[in-house]
Amino acid sequence: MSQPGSLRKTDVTLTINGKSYTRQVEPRRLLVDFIRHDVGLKATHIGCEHGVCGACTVRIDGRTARSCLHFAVALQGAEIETLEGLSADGRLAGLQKAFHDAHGLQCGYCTPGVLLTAEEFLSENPGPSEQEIRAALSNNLCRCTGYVNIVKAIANAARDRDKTKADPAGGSRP
Amino acid sequence: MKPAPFEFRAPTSLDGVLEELREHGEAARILAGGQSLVPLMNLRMLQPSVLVSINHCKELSYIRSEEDGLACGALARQWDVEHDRVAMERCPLLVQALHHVGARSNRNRGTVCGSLAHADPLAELPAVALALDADMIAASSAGRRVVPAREFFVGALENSLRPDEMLEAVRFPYAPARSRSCFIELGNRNHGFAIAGVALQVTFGEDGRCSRARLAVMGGENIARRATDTETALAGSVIDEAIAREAGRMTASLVDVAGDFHADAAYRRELVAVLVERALMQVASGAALNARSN
Amino acid sequence: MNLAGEHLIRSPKLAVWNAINDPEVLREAIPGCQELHKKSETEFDAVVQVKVGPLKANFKGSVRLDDIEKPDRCVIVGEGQGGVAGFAKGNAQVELIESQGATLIRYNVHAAIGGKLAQIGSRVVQGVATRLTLQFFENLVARIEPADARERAEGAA
Amino acid sequence: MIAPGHPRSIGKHVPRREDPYLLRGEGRFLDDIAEPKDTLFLSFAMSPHAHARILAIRTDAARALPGVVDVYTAEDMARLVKPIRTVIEIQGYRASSRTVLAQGEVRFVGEHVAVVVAEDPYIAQDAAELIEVDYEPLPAAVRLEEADSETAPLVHEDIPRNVMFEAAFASPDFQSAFQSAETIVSETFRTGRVAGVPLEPRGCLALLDHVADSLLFYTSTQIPHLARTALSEILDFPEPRIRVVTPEVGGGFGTKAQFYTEEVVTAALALNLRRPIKWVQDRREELLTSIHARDHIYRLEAAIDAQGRIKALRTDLTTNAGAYSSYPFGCTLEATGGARMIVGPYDIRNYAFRTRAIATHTCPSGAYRGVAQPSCFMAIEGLMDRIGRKLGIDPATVRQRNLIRNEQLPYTNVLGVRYDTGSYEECLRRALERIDYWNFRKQQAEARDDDEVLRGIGICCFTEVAGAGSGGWRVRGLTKVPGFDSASIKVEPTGKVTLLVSQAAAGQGHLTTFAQVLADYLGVKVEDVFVSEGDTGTAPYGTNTFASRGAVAAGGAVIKAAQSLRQKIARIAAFLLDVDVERVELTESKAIDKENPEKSVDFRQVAQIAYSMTSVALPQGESFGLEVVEMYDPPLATWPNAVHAVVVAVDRRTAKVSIEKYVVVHDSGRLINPMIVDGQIHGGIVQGIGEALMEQIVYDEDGQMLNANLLDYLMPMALDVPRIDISHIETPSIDALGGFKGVGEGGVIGAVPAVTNAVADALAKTGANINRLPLRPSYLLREMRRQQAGMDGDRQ
Repeated sequence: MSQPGSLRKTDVTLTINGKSYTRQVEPRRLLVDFIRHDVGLKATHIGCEHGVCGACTVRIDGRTARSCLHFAVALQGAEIETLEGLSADGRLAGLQKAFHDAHGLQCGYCTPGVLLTAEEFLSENPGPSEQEIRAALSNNLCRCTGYVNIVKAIANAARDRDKTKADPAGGSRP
Repeated sequence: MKPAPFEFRAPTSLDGVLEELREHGEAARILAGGQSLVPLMNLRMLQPSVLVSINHCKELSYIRSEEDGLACGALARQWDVEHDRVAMERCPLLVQALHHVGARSNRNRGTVCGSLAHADPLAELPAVALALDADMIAASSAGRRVVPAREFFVGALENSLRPDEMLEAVRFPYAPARSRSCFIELGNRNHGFAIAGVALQVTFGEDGRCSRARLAVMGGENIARRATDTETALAGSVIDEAIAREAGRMTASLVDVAGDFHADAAYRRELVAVLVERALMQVASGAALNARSN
Repeated sequence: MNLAGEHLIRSPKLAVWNAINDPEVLREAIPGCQELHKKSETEFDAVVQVKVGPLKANFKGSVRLDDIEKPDRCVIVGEGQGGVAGFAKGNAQVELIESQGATLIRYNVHAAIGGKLAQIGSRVVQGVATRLTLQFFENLVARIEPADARERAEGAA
Repeated sequence: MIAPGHPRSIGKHVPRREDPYLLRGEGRFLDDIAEPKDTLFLSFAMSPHAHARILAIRTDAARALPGVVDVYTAEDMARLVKPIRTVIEIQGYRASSRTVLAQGEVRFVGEHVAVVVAEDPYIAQDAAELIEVDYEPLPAAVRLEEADSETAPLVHEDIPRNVMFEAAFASPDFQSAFQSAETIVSETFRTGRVAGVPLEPRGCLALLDHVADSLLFYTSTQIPHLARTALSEILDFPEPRIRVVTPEVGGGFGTKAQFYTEEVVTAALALNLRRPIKWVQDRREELLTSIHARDHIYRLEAAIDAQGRIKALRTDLTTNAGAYSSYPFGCTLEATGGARMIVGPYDIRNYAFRTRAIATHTCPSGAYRGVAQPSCFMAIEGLMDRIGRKLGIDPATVRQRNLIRNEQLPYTNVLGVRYDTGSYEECLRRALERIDYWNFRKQQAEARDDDEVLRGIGICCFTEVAGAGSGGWRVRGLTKVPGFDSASIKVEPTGKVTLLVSQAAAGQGHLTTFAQVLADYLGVKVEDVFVSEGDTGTAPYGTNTFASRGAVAAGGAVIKAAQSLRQKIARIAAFLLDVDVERVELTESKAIDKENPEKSVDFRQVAQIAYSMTSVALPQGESFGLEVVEMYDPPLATWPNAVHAVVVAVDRRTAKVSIEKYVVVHDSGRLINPMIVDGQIHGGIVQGIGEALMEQIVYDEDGQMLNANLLDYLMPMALDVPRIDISHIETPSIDALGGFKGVGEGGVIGAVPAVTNAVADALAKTGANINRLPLRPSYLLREMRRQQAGMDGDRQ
């Protein structure tokens, strides 16, 4: 099976949320562990480590991805974004407010992954149907909410986005 | 689980990749999207000594409409192919199948060639490749060879690539004029691994009769299978309920099904019959594109 | 995994019986068998590598012949530790029936896998166990049946 | 005492305080806690066998791996800790203990045989793979149906026929009532083994405080206080020097209301090596070793009259206990729960049960959300439908004839349990109305026989045992589970209020709901209340969070503490306002003279006096500070009730089930935060839908688990969830302080029976008898085909 061998570590530099981080890690270091333990950004969570649950969802080069299915060493030069980054520059404010108002989260463990899925989906699908929202949520497992209020929150956020697009000057600010 | 140690290579040219394969052979695995490979590495079912990432070989990242088909390079991401203008127009079956592959984040990073090379018995893309007689371009430092899909898929997780070869690209033949296609699968949950699935493309003659049917079925124990007898039986007939039901019954009797705790063999066989019938009725009724799920 | 089946071997029953008990024959018939050493008249130490696409597991264990009723029937029992992948065990009830100078070999195989192989790969590994079992008996037939007998038969079919 | 004008918070949709930091991803779950640089990491070597003797363990290769500090086996751990022993003082229970690492024998696949301590989690797992164990495989008792036979292999030598628990009951004239009835309707129901599968696996972090030589123990748990006491006993370490802190918990569902061997190992090794130790479970381990549930067989017999009323009911329940009696609830919880709760809201006067917990070579079972009630109500509600089919009475009418009448409440059921208030008839009436029941039955009768879609409707009327006090746990022998909960209220010198409760939430929004309760009973503004829980170093002792007890037990404690503290505040305010104390009312963090409300002092001013921080001294005889701790012991239990009604469509040819309508009418007594109550019901329902349609932990006949991953253990995703129509009836409890009844488990309890009955109803026309879970398409089609074959047989 695996020969213990010398665990050579190499310098890996990743750009996360616009900042560059260099750490000495083994090639097998998963991206999710690099983000969480080597850099210290703990919003990205681990639920299964086999690419199913979505708790570890981040963005790689602008698209959602499972950070448990990538090796940090293979992503040098890529743009990684986590909830911390997207939240800090306010891009998710509308969604976060909608989730808060609709009780779209309970324990909060799946929430970072769900927010990134929802942001990607809404930016590509203005005015989605409920069934389309549910299909998009096949990207994430949640065990607490039964998805009911998550779907409602995303639908509300979609409506608010349309409103602000349609009438950026007046109307309700997100 | 955390993966076992390995040495990492990231050549920036195809030749560099092929050189690594020549040197390490079976001890090396190709890392493209990683959506099939890395779960097995994390669960330590798969412990390659050398991982060769092709993500830095820009030359492999293309979706090209060529003369006789749509060519997807080894780095063509599933999501990009699913939304490629030419793919949608000229390879609708491929796009319909891609809607069912994994979840959105898997498709963003997973590659068409990666899923084909992995050859999971319940994966959608091998069924499409078999149905359309796609060509797999196998590359090694010794040169290239074109492997037709029916010779590429050997069994569960088993393809016919040599240890020093990689799947450089796949070419999906375009759908002929007056063709309609449909991909249906059904599982114990509305999203996730299927119990059985059907990839179907039918080309109609001027008279509305079926001039050419291409049908592959997944859900057996090994890998998707082409249902050539059914295709022959369909040729020349007008697809109606009776014909569709008979085609379903015939296909079900051909496919080698196995039972497991998700579904027993009898159910799988009956499901294949129903899905083939419904796929034919869907194609015959013109509502060819099934609902776009994510 | 349970699998039953039979093969017609164009050679006399005793020859088939002797072949089944011959470690050389078994080593060639068992798919992926790397080593097979005689431990006793009816027991052999074995190392078998099972390859399922990219997955490789080396099973160290034993092959044993039980309930021997020479030359009619016996049970071939195999078990092996695959290290962290888990373990595999199986038994094949084998019966030899004389049939116009040839021998019908009838088998009933039960195989079980355990540990991580069962927990993660059960969906795929069931199929693999079936394929390896079929391959074993096909190899066995190919190894026992004299080459010319087979051509004659295929020519005539 | 509280001014009528004080804005009430109980009953309001107050958005949660927990949301902002969780939505920014700043919640600190167990593995998010920044562990010290010198922390060591654990990885366990697990048994691949369901039952085997351990002949030898070779750890030298593992030890030699660079980065590995040590490897421990059972013998090493035996020097550090005692085995975990679950004591249940109930007749018929055979106690068994469990060493933290398997000693001599492994009893289920995944049981830990050794543990590696290393400087990095990756290396720890490398080393775990290098541990070589020689096993002698032994025959295993796996299937519940055979595990209690004479010849079955024994899981524990000293427990004959693997019967870990057995109890029986018969009401006084049960036999005569049973014999005298006109008709007997009987059925066997089989529910499938499932698991809670919280999205965050388990984990813990043990830190040493060298100065005080004490242990700071973070663990993803629902029972911090109970865990602390257990740790102290098993480690033989002074409880005062242990502090258990609950981080954010990523889902609990009962799975984390057990105390596990890995928690003992982590704490013991930290003390032994005097280094911080962290263990984080992965998903495969979580499915293999966190408690399972619902592996039950119910044989019911009902003696009924011509009207379909149950005159006498007999239950024979067999539950799968797994290899060990989990801690603290043990293997009796499901066995006693299923047998006692099954009478539900029905006026059944004659009842008898036999219930057993059988040990098998599988993962230990334990308390998962609903604890046996989803299974026992699937049985009784399945029987109600069969009574209707047998007598040709509509199943809704059968229920109306069996329900306890409103005028019978408070009602003491046949097991001597008191239902103080409820709305059984009203919930059924409204559910039938909202799902348009009678109209559905009409359409169903008119449906053509050859339709491609078979539709059915299913009902579940149930009561949910919640908010159990010390009496409730004692009657079930669970003496290690106290029953009371506590609240500590401190009005700080600046006037803000600190509220500490003996709970540990995993998403239920306690920081919001308990602030709402305190605001109403202390006359303080919600935003002035700061709640904290889950830390045994600050929160007073209590029974913690499970079995839908939070609102009742801790809510009651908050009310009791508020009622006591507001007296003192009123006295000091009366002194400051120079009025009689009867004229003082509290409102919006102020004390006012109700005669002229503009004369007031705010809590800050009262506090400054109480903490002697002003020139004015406390009035004579008044004690310093504004701080109170109260313990509240709820009644034996409170009884929320509800009716779930479901319409399903079953594809006749693929047998795939889709849920078309879902209606819930729910009575949880007085609701603190309806938005959060609905969230609990949504989550429970979807877990119930999973349990009914797709979830199952699968063991083969050798005891190998075949789906320790999320591709093969299927849980519902968003596409599997229908629209859910919830309406509430609030019939306050008269026994529980505050009138709360609890809601945590109602969703799953109602969903399993309602969905199962709907599918059974849809297929009834084909003759299929649907009585086992999960309702996978292959099972449903097989039953339909068997009936078709059966019927063809009859016709020939």
